[in-house]
Amino acid sequence: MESAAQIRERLVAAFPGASVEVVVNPGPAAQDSLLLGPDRARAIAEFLRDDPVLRLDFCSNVTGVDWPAREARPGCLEVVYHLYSMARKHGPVILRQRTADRADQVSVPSLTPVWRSCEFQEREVFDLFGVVFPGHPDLRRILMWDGFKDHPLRKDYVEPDDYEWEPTAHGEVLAKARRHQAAAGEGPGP
Amino acid sequence: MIGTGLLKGLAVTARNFAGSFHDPKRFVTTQYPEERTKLPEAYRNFPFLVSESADDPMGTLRCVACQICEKECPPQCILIEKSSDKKPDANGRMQLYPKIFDIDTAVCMSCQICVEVCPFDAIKMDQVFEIAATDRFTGLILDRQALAKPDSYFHQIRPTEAAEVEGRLAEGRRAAQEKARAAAAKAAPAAPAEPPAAPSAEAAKPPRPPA
Amino acid sequence: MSLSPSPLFSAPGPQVRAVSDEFHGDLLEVSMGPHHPSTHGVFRMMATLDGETVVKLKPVFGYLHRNHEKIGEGTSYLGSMPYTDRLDYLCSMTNNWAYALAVESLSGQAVPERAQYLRVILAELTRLLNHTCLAGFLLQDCGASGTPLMYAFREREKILDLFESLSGSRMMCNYQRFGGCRTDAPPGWLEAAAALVGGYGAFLDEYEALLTGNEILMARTQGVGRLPAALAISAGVTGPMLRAAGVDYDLRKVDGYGFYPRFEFRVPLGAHGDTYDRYMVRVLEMRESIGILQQALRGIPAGPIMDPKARLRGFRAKPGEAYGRIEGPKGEIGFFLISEGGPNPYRYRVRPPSFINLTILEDLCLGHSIADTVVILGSIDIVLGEVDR
Amino acid sequence: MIPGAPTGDTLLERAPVLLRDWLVGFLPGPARWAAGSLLMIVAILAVFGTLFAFLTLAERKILARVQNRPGPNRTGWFGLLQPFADGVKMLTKEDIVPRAADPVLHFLAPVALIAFSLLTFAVIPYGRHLVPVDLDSSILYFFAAGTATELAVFMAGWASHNKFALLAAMRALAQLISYELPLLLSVVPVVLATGTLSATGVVAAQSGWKWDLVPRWVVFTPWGAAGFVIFMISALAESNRSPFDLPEAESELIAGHLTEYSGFKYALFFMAEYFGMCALSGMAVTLFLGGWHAPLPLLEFIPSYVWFAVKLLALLLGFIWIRATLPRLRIDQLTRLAWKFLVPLALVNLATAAFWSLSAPWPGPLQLLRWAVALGLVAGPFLLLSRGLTAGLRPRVYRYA
Repeated sequence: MESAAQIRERLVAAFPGASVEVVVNPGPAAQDSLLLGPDRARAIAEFLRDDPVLRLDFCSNVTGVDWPAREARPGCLEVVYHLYSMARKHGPVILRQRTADRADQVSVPSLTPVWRSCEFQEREVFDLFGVVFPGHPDLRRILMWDGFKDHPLRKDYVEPDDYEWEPTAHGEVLAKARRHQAAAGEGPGP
Repeated sequence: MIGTGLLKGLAVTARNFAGSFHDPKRFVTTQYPEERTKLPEAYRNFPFLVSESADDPMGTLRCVACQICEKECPPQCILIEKSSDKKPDANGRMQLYPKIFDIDTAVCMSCQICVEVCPFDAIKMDQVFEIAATDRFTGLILDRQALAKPDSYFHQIRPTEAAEVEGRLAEGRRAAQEKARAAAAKAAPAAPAEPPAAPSAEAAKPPRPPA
Repeated sequence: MSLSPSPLFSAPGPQVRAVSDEFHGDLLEVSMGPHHPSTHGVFRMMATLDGETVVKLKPVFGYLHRNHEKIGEGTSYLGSMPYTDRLDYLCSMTNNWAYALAVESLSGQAVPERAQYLRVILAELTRLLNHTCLAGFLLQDCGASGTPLMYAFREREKILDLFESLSGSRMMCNYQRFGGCRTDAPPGWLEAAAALVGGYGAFLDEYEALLTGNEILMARTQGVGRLPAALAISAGVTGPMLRAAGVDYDLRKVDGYGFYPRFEFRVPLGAHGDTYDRYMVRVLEMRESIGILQQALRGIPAGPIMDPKARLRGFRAKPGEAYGRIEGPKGEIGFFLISEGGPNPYRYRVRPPSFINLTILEDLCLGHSIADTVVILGSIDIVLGEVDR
Repeated sequence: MIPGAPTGDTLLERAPVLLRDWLVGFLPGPARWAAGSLLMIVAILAVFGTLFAFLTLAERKILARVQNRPGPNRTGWFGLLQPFADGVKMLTKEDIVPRAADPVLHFLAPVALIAFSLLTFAVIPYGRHLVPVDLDSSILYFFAAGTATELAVFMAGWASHNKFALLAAMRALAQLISYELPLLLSVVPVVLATGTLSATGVVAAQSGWKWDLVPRWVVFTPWGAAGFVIFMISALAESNRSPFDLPEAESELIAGHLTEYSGFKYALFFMAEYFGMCALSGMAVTLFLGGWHAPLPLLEFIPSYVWFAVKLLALLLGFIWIRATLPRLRIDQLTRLAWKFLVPLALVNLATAAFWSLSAPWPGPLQLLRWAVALGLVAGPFLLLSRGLTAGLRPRVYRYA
C-alpha cells in the first residue's frame, strides 16, 4: 500500500490547487495522515474510495480532536477519518480536516454522502465537539439530549456544578468541592 | 417434512428435563445459603490493609502512607492522611503510618490497581462478598479499623500469593539486616553511618509528584 | 383523543427515505424503549407504524452516556484499563486486549509469546461466550420462553469461572497490561480450559439440534432484515453481520494481529445477509473458535507473561498517535490514542462496533412488522455500555 | 358390587353421586335440585381452582427442570405453597386503572373472561356419573361459550387506551377468529362418526375394545389422529399458549392486552387462560381420547374420573412442554398457518371421516384397502400443503472464505 506521501502526490496531481499536506506521526506506530483543505475534501474522498489502486471503501473510525490555542499554533477543531479497504484488505489511510477556529467558523464538509458509516460518528463529533457538518443528512445531537447547550469533549468544557458530598474527596475533587462550598456559601458537607 | 425440526427441539428439551434429575451436568444450580461454591483463590472484592500481627493491628500496619495507591486509584476512592510521628516497621526502620486511611466502598470498583502499584505489599484484595450497610454514606466508608486484617488472614485466603509475598519480604528483610550490619560494622571504626538503606522490597521509586 | 406528535417525532428526519414525513392520519407512533423488555438495555426506537409494518424508525441513544472518553483523558493509561471492561460488559477480555494493543502500538512495546497465546485463548473464549449469549437473546426475542437463553448462560458460567480463577473477577477482568498479562494461569487452569473446550462441541450440537432446524425460527428469521453487501461496506458494518452479508473481512486474517497467523481457521460467510445468516455465521464462528482454542491450548509455551521492561506506574507514551483495532465478537473494536508525552492520553477514542452497526437499523426494519424489528435488533447484537460510552 | 349395575360400577365409582344424594337429602324436596347443582358448581370451582394453582407451579417447575434449574422450592416443601404465595401477592398488589382508560370496560374485561371460560366446564363429562349438565347438544354449547372469550380479550385491549394494548387487541382478534375455524372443523368428523352432538353420547360411542386390546377411541382411526392434531394446534392458539402467544408477546408488546392490568385483575386473566386450557384439553379428551374410558379392560376397576384426570394432565403437560421449547410465530405466519394449512386439512379430514364411516361394513381383506385409502387421504394433503407452507425455509449450507 502506498505511503501517505505517495498518495499525496497522486492527489495533488489529480486535484491541482487542492491543499493536501502530510501530517507526520512521530510515534512508533508511524501512521502518517493527510490534512485536507475544506474546498475539495468531498471530491478527494470520493477519489480515494473509487480509485482502483486504493479502493478505500470502508471508513472505520471518525473522531474529533480539540486543539486549543497555544503559543505556536492557533486553536482549531480537527476531525480524523481512518480509512481502510475491504476489497484490497489494506489501510489505514488517515484523513484530517481542521476547522478555521474554535469559536464561530467550526464547519467541515461532511463525508457521509461518501461513506455511510460517518453518519452516526459525525453526529457524535457534532454533539461532543460542536463541529458543524454541512451536507450531513440528519445532523442532530446523538448522545446528549437535545436541550444540552455545551460540548463536553472540548478541553475548555466546564462541568456543571452537580456537587455531591464525597467522603474521600482529595486533590482535584477536593478543590472542586471547596469551589462549590465557596459559591454556595454553606459549610462543609454532612 | 414440516414437523421434524420442532420434534428434534422437543426431544432436546425432554432430554434436559429427564437429565436434570440424575445428570449433574444438567442440574447446575447451587442452593446458595445452604450450599456454597468454592471461591477461586484469585477472586477479589474490596481491598484490606495487611497488618503484621493480629493482636495489635493498628500498631503493625505495613502501610507507610506513601499515597501511591491514592494517586493511581482510577475512581479516586482512597483518602490517606499521613501521621506526624514515625513508628518502627517490620524491618525496624522508622516509617510514617496513615493516621486516616478511608476507602469509600460505594465508589471502589475492586479493580485491584492499588494492590499492583503498592511497593510495600501493604494492601491486598479481600474475598468477602456478603456486605450490607444500613447507611449509604458513612456506612460504606471503611476506615483503618475496618480495613486492617492480619497477615495470617492473608495467608489463609490466598496461600500461594501470600507465600510468594512472604518470600520477597523475608529476602528484603534479610538484605536490610545485612546492610544494617555492614553499616554498623563500617560505622563503628570509621565516620558516622551513611543514610539508612532504602526501604525493604525492591527499590521503591520516590513517590512521583501528582501529574 | 388526538395523537399530537411529540417534539422528538417532528425532528427533521431525513427526506432521503421513501416515506414522506408529513403526518398521515392513520400512522401510529410507538416509542419502543428506553424501558422495553427487548431492547437489550436503555435503547429507544421511535417507530412509526402503518398497522403492523414499520414505516419509519429513529433509534435514540444516550441514556447510558457517561462520557467514557473524557474520563479516559483525565485518567492515566493504566487507570483506563478497568474502565474498558465497562464498555462492552459481555466481552471485557477483548476490550482490554484492544486497548492494550493500541497502547503497545503507541509506545512500541513487545509482548512475550506466552502472553500472546493467553490473549488469543481469552479472546476466543470471549467470542464463544458472546456468540452463545447472542443466540440465547435472539431466541428470547423470538419468544422462546428462556430455554435457549438458560442453556447459553449455563455454558457462559463455565467460561466466567475460568476468567474468575485467572483474573479475579467474572466480568470485570482488568487483566491485560501494556506489554503482556497481569497474572499467569494458575495450576490446573489450562487443563480446565481444555476440558471446557473439549465439551463445547457437544453442547453446540445439542444447541443446533434445538434451534437451527426449527421451522418456526427459520420462518421468523429467514428473509428478515436483509443487509446487502454494498450497504454493509459503506455503512462501516463489521464483524459477523458483515460476514453474514457475504463480505470476507475478518481482522484476524486481515491485520494478522496477535498470534492469529499461527493458527489455522476458516472464516464462514453468509449468502443472504438476513437474520438467519447472522445467527448461523456466529454459530459457525464458534466452531472455528473451538479449533483455534484447541491449537492454542496445545501450543502455549512456558515463559514470562510480562515484558520485563514494561513500567506499570508512571507509564508515559512518546508523543504521537496510534489506532489499534481487533476483531471483537461484535465487530471491529478500536482505540485511537493521541499522546503528548504526559501520563494521561491527550485524546482517547473508542471505536464501538455495535454503535456503528446500528447505522443501518432503519434500513433493515423498513417494511417489516414490529415483531421483526425486535428480532432484527437482537441479531445486530448491541450492548448499550459500548453504544453510549 | 351393586347387583344390576353395569360392570365397572364399583362403590368408588358412585361415591361422588352417593355423597351428593346424602348431603342433599337433608333439604326439603324442591330445594334439592338447587342445592345439588350448587354443590356441583362448588366442586368444579374447587377442583379446577386448585388445578389452576398447582398448574402454575407445575409449569414453573417443569420449565425450570427443562432449563436445568430447580424452580421454586423455597415456599413450603418443594415449593408447594408457591401458588398460595402468588395468590397473596396478587391480592395485595395495588390495582392501577390508568386515568385515560374506560373504567367500566376495564373492569368488565377480566370478569367477562372468567365467566365465559367457566361456562364451558358445565358440559364436560368427567366420569361415568359426573356430568354436570347433560345437554343433547353439549358440544355446540361448549364451543359457543368458548368463543365469547375473544370479546373479553379485545375489550381488555381496547379499554386500556394504550398503544401496545391496542396492537395486541387487533392481533388477538385475528388469531382467535382464524383458529376458531380449524377447531370446529376438526370436531365435525367426530360428530359425523358418532352421530350425536352430546358429549356423553360421543364418550359412549367410544366404549369397548377391539380384540380386547385396542380401545375404540377416535384417536386410533386415521381421520381421528389427524383431527386430534389439528384440534390440539388450534387449542394452543385459542388459549394463547406458546407458539401462538402473540397477544401478550412480552418481547414485542410488553404484555399485550394485559399491559395496563395489575393486581388481582392480572391474576384473573391468567386464571382464565388456564381455565381455557383445561376446558379445551377436557373437550379433547372427551372427543378424541375416549373420555373417561379405561385404555384396557383389566384396568376397568380404577374409577372413570381418575382416567379422565390422567388424560387431562397428560395433555396439560404437553402444553407446558411445547411452551418450554418453541419460539413464537409472527401474526401473518400464524394466520397463514390457520387458513392455508389447518382449514384445508380439516376439510379433507371431513371427507376421510365420511369415507371411513361409509366403508365400515366392507368385508375382511377390503379393510386393508380401507385403511390404505384413509391414510393416503390424511398424509397426501399434509405433505402437499406443508411443502407450500415452508417454501424456501430450510437450513442453509455456508461457504468459507
